[in-house]
Amino acid sequence: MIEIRSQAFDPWQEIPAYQAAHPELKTRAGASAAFVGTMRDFNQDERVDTLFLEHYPGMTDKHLTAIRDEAMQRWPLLGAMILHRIGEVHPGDPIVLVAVWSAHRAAAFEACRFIMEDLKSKAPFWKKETLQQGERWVESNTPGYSN
Amino acid sequence: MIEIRSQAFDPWQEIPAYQAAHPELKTRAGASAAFVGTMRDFNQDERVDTLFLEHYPGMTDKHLTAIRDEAMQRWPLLGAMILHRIGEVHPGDPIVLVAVWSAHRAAAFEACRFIMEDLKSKAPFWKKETLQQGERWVESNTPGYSN
Amino acid sequence: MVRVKFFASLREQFGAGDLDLPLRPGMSVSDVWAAAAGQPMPEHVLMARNLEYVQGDCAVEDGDEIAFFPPVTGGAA
Amino acid sequence: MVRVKFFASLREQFGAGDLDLPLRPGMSVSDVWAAAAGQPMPEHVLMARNLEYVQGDCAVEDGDEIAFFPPVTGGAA
Repeated sequence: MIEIRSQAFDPWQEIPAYQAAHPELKTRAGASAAFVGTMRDFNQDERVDTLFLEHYPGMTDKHLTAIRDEAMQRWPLLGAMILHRIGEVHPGDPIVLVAVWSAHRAAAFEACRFIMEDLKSKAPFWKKETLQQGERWVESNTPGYSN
Repeated sequence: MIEIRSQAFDPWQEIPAYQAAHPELKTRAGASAAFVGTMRDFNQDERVDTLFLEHYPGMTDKHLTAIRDEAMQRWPLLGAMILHRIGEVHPGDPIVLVAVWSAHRAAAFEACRFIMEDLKSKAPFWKKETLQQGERWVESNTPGYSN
Repeated sequence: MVRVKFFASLREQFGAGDLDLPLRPGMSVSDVWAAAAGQPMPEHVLMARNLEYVQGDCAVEDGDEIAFFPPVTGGAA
Repeated sequence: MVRVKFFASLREQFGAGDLDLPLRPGMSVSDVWAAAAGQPMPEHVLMARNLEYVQGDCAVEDGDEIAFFPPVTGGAA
């Protein structure tokens, strides 16, 4: 499932909803890994009030689908979902949810992280922050690996 | 939060319950990573009907706490939960939930996986499978890294 | 005709709407930038032709959609 | 006195309850195994003294809890 959503979502309801729609996962998927990215109220030491998420419709869908398909090819996944917010977002709101299911845990951990890193480096989304004074475009993403 | 539970649990309710009990996570934790291990109905090509999970009370608590504390020391985590089933488990039942929260995603991904691998190699739990014919103790865990 | 799109900070700088440009023979994606933006391309600008990432020397054909945008910043944290 | 515990397949093999053994001077964890199990230790048996993993040559003191168990198989998948 790949979705770009302009309304707030609750990842901990979206995951069981996906599972309910894919009952074959229940006894076959021994492992599920999930990542949720949430808007913080601080960035680069400045308080952020709201975030506006812009994207390139068409290209976003296409790239998220390509990322998901590549992950399904590289790891024996039984299911994968990517859900990404657009529009106006407030502190504490989830921005992105990536969840994957597999028989064993190595594939789940690795595919979940791969999808998230690929999404951050390739999917055409942009963030504009509203600060106490003025606005600014976020210029680049934080690194995804600590080394 | 570290808990050994003898009743079935729903990880997708436990995670938001933990978040609700730790409201400071809401706008500070930009990243959360979760892993759920679930009982499959097949193992080593044989149908498994039920699983009995035994543990070493006292030592289990102590080791899960040590694993959580080591993860909190190695990564800048804002929260961490480990929940593990014991007793009789059926296919589709969650067995283990590990969830962590941090400001940025690298720490969340890495700490979640570290906790899970350390748990599998050190925490004193044992599984006995009930097959169509007879029972067997699971002798060793599957590898956690694909390479 | 070539359809030109700018996103995020480039959209604010060069106009919110889509822009249609006449195709000139041998036109590259960089040529589209020059014709549409009228100034040198800043560093780090990403380019897409028909929804796929390309380099500036990529040839442009009639009916193409060419997009310019800053580094992507999706996801969170 | 030393309290001895077996878990999982070892518990089924050597008895479900806890076992109390008299402490002998200079006793190691391996000696506790020999006294409690009465046979050579199988490969891959793990040992704990007072809830911490130890090796067989670890010295035992009065009041210790010594546990023997097979490789752990917690988690899932």
